Amino acid sequence: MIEKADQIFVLLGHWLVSFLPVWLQPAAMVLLGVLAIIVTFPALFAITVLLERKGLGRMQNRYGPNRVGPFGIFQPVADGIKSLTKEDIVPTSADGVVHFLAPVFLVVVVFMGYAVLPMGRNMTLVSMDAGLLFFFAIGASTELSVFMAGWSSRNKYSLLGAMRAVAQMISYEVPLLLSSLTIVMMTGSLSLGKIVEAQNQYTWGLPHWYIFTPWGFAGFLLYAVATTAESNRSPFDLPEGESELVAGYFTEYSGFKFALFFLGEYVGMMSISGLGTTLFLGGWSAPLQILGWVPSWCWFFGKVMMSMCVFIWMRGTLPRLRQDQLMNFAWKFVLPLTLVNLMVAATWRFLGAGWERWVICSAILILVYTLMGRSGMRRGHIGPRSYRYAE
Amino acid sequence: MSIVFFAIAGLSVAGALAAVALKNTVHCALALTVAFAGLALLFLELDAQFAGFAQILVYIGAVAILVVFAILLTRGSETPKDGIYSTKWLLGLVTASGIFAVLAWAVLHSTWALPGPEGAPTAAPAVTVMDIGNALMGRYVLPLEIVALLLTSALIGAVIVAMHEKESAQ
Amino acid sequence: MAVAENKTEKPEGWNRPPVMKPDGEGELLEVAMGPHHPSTHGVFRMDVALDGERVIRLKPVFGYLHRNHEKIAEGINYLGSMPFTDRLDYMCPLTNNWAYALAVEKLTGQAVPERAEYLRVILGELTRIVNHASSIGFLIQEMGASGTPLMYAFKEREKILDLFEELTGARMMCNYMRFGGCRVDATPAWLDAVRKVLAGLPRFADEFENLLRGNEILMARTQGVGILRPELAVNAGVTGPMLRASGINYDIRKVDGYGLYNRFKFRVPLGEHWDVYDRFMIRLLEMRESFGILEQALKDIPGGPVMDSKAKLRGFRPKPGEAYGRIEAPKGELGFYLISDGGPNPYRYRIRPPSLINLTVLEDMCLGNNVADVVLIFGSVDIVLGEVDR
Amino acid sequence: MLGEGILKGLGETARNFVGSYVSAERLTTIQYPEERIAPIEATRDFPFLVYDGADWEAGLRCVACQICEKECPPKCIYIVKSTDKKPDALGKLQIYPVRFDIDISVCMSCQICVEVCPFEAIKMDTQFELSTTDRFGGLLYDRKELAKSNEYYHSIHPIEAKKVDAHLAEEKMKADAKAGAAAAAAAAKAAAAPVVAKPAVPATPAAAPAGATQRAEGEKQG
Repeated sequence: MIEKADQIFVLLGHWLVSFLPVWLQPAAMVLLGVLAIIVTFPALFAITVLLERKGLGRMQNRYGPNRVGPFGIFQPVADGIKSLTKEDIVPTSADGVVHFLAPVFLVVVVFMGYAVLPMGRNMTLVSMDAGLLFFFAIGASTELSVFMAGWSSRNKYSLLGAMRAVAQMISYEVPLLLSSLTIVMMTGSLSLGKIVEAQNQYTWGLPHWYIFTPWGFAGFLLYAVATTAESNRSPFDLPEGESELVAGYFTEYSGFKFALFFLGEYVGMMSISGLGTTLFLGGWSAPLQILGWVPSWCWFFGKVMMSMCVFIWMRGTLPRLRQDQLMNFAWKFVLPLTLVNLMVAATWRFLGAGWERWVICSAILILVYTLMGRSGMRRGHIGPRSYRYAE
Repeated sequence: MSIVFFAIAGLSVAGALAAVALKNTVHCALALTVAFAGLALLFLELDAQFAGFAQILVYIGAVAILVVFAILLTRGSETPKDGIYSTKWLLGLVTASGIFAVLAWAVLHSTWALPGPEGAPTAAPAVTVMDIGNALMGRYVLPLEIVALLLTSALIGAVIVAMHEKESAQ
Repeated sequence: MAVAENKTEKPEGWNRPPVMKPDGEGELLEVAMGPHHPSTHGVFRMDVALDGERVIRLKPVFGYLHRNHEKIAEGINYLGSMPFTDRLDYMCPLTNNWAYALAVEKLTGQAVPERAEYLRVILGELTRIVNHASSIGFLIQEMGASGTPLMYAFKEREKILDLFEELTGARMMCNYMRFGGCRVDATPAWLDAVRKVLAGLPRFADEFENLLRGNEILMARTQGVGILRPELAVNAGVTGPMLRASGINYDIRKVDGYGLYNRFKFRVPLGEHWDVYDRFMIRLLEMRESFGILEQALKDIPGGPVMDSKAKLRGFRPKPGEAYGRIEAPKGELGFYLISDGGPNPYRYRIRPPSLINLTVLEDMCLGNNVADVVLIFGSVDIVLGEVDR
Repeated sequence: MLGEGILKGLGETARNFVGSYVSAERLTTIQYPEERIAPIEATRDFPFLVYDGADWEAGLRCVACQICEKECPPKCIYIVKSTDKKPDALGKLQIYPVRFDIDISVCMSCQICVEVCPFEAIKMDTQFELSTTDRFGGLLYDRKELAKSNEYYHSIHPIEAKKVDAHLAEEKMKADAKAGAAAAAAAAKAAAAPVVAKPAVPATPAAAPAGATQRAEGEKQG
């Protein structure tokens, strides 16, 4: 029974394709998987948008949307209908073809990332040897669509937004890759399935997730920073910083094309959270051994949605950085730290089992973090201040 | 298989031609990306996953972006009013045909790694990322290091050039 | 024809693309931020010339909200302008009322009963809290904090606006003060309500500080940005929290001691780094000082009338002469300059709006900064377009 | 330092998030069409004309003195005086407004008309849901639309209305006493010199404006 619940989607898929002739079955299975992804993640996107609007509202001591349906749960539907019925405006001087292609390209590319994510036991669409590389290769292509959108709009805000976005995404791709590299180093594989399998072990009922190691924890934080920047979320949402650039690279988009950008952004966030889950949070494995009976896909989606909540939480709290600070942060702080983390991971490996490696690795990381943070703040003349009063 | 190959090849060639022939420089850069993507697909079609993804990651994710960045920063994105063809097209033609000749010669005279056209490609050994890593760190470690050194020096050089400009600006 | 004239009046090199860099190499990117830009607090335009994202030139363009207030005021009698003053700085109508009432009282030599003065102080300080809280909220909003601090500020503002409505009948367009006192008296229940709201305010300020004060991103964004040197601030006539953030101890509440400010104990926080962070912090600290003033005022408020028995509502004709009434409005020195020719209307009516005058240093603060900082610096000036354009 | 402030901020938003579910004080939103705030005594929106008695036209307190028209800062009041006189609610002969229009799209709810009115005839309404599809004609209220009963006034501003009523009653008593005195004087005069009995009638309306200015003074101080 438990086994069945765990594999319900796989079994369902097999049952469905069993109606087809044998030679069609593999292709049909893949198509079915694609279909499932294309249906599931926009649905999750709708839920996330609702969660974001309600959650932000609650953080700001207001209700959030609560008019469409009970507790406002049909708000995403209303939003969807609105964006579908809105006029699609293309600026006269815009480059029509590129303007049209940009959102389409973004959404296609973003969905491709899901192909390699293991969303549950035996629930990977394509088990690829170089799955991680595929994911990053696909992720890198989104920059192109951002550029296309910004450039083709022929709007200064759009162009500035696109330039910012592309610069930011390129800069943060390096720490993103390097922080994931620690995992590859420890697992010895680029295959996401194998990475999850390596974490799906338990000692005293506790999982072997990589986040529960010093280097894994540091790597996770760095990865989180890099993903936030990569998906243009607050506090790194400069490309669409509405107070400066109106809406950044999609200023000149309206109607459904705008909705596609919106979808692309959120689906991209989810896919990159899914990767983070896979790499650091044990993918579909249960957080405690005794919870192993819960279907694996529940854990995966639960963890992804949790990371989305953290994204929302950060958005509700933090102001955004400035472009040069963002770059400095990437190249002078995050990148060196990822390199140090890489070395720490290597040290961990060579120190062998024992408590010493915990102490040494944590000490190195904390020391480096403190030193770099302090010096960075001193260099920028940043720090808390006290004030004098005139009587 | 051949249909797939021709489709991909057609895509790449079309992209490359467009990159040369289009008027708007940004369009050219985007067409170049299509050509890159075609190449990546060719690699993938040959079961060279690593090379294919690396092609996408590096060429589409970085090089293409670099190209568009350069175009934007140098105001090249404006469509030229007069023709796009250089007056020295003859020289270009000669160079291009020379390069083509060399490449053709190299391709024709190299030995086939795979069985001949009549043999099925299933005989190709599955090259994993691990194998590539081992090869790079073992047999090809010297070339790798030389390339790394070259890139590092290029990076430092770029930084120095940028810094110099900044100092003179102040 | 007027359009043609305007065209010839455009400054040299302006509005004529492409604008070249000062060294002649390459050209600048011109961006018109506003009047429909999300962060211009209404209809305001900044013509910004950018080198990359660095500001080379910035020209504030305002007047989109010009309502001819000063000229209208010269055409109607003294009382008739009072409701219009609400609409100057619509975030703090009561201080506008106060400044105008003060000017007319000076012109006519009208005395104000003590209770009315206390009420004015209470309302003025409540207004200051409202203004400072929301201006900080707007500032952080412009930094992209998706409105959380703004919402917290607005939650408190709502409570204070409820108090205003209970007393004056309107939340924003209060039209409460009269020449020689206040329109209606505050009931003891109202004063209790103020005490209750005041009791909750320090907690709000704590929350606000928790959320913002130590935030590294905020510090990185605001420290060392938009420096306004004290000399420039003085020369440009900048007043209010802006001036005090530039380290100059000038608070009209202390200098003039108008109202009954001499009776209250409060301190004036001063900035030492002259940047956006200082302006933000000065506002936060001034808010806390206001709590103290309110406490004292609520404790000591005497009984008695709120209108002077000799005060006239309408139909009075001040002797020929002039008067300048100024107060420390939340945004700076708000002054009303009146000339009377003995008629029922002012002969000349002129406002010294702190928003406009503080705005004059915008370009000096912005030059060389990133375009993202322009928004921030602009937010730290804390303007309301109703007052800038009048 | 080093992210501590960010964590503190995150803690603050988390506290507000949870707090908005558990404490009503944090979630102060009033969901307008369904929920409404309790009426506030001092609230003012747009002016209306008070009438006494049952018939609005006969009971209007307004005597078309046009002070409000003159004082209105945005000049949104338009009054046409009657040429004849009609008895008001008290049965006194008064000039009345033939037209009394307020363009509430121009009105800025400043209450100055209320303050300057010597007859307590114009007061502020609390009705604010006045939207109409006809933005010109629909927002130009004539005296019929503006007329509201004194009972209605009591229902929206109970404390203020009570004061006004007391004030009016006092004024009426004074006026009655005066009129009585005048009548007595006139009667005495008439007794003394029966030839000049006529001027007693016009003396009463003349007394009203005099009382009115006094009342205006009282209003200012109160």
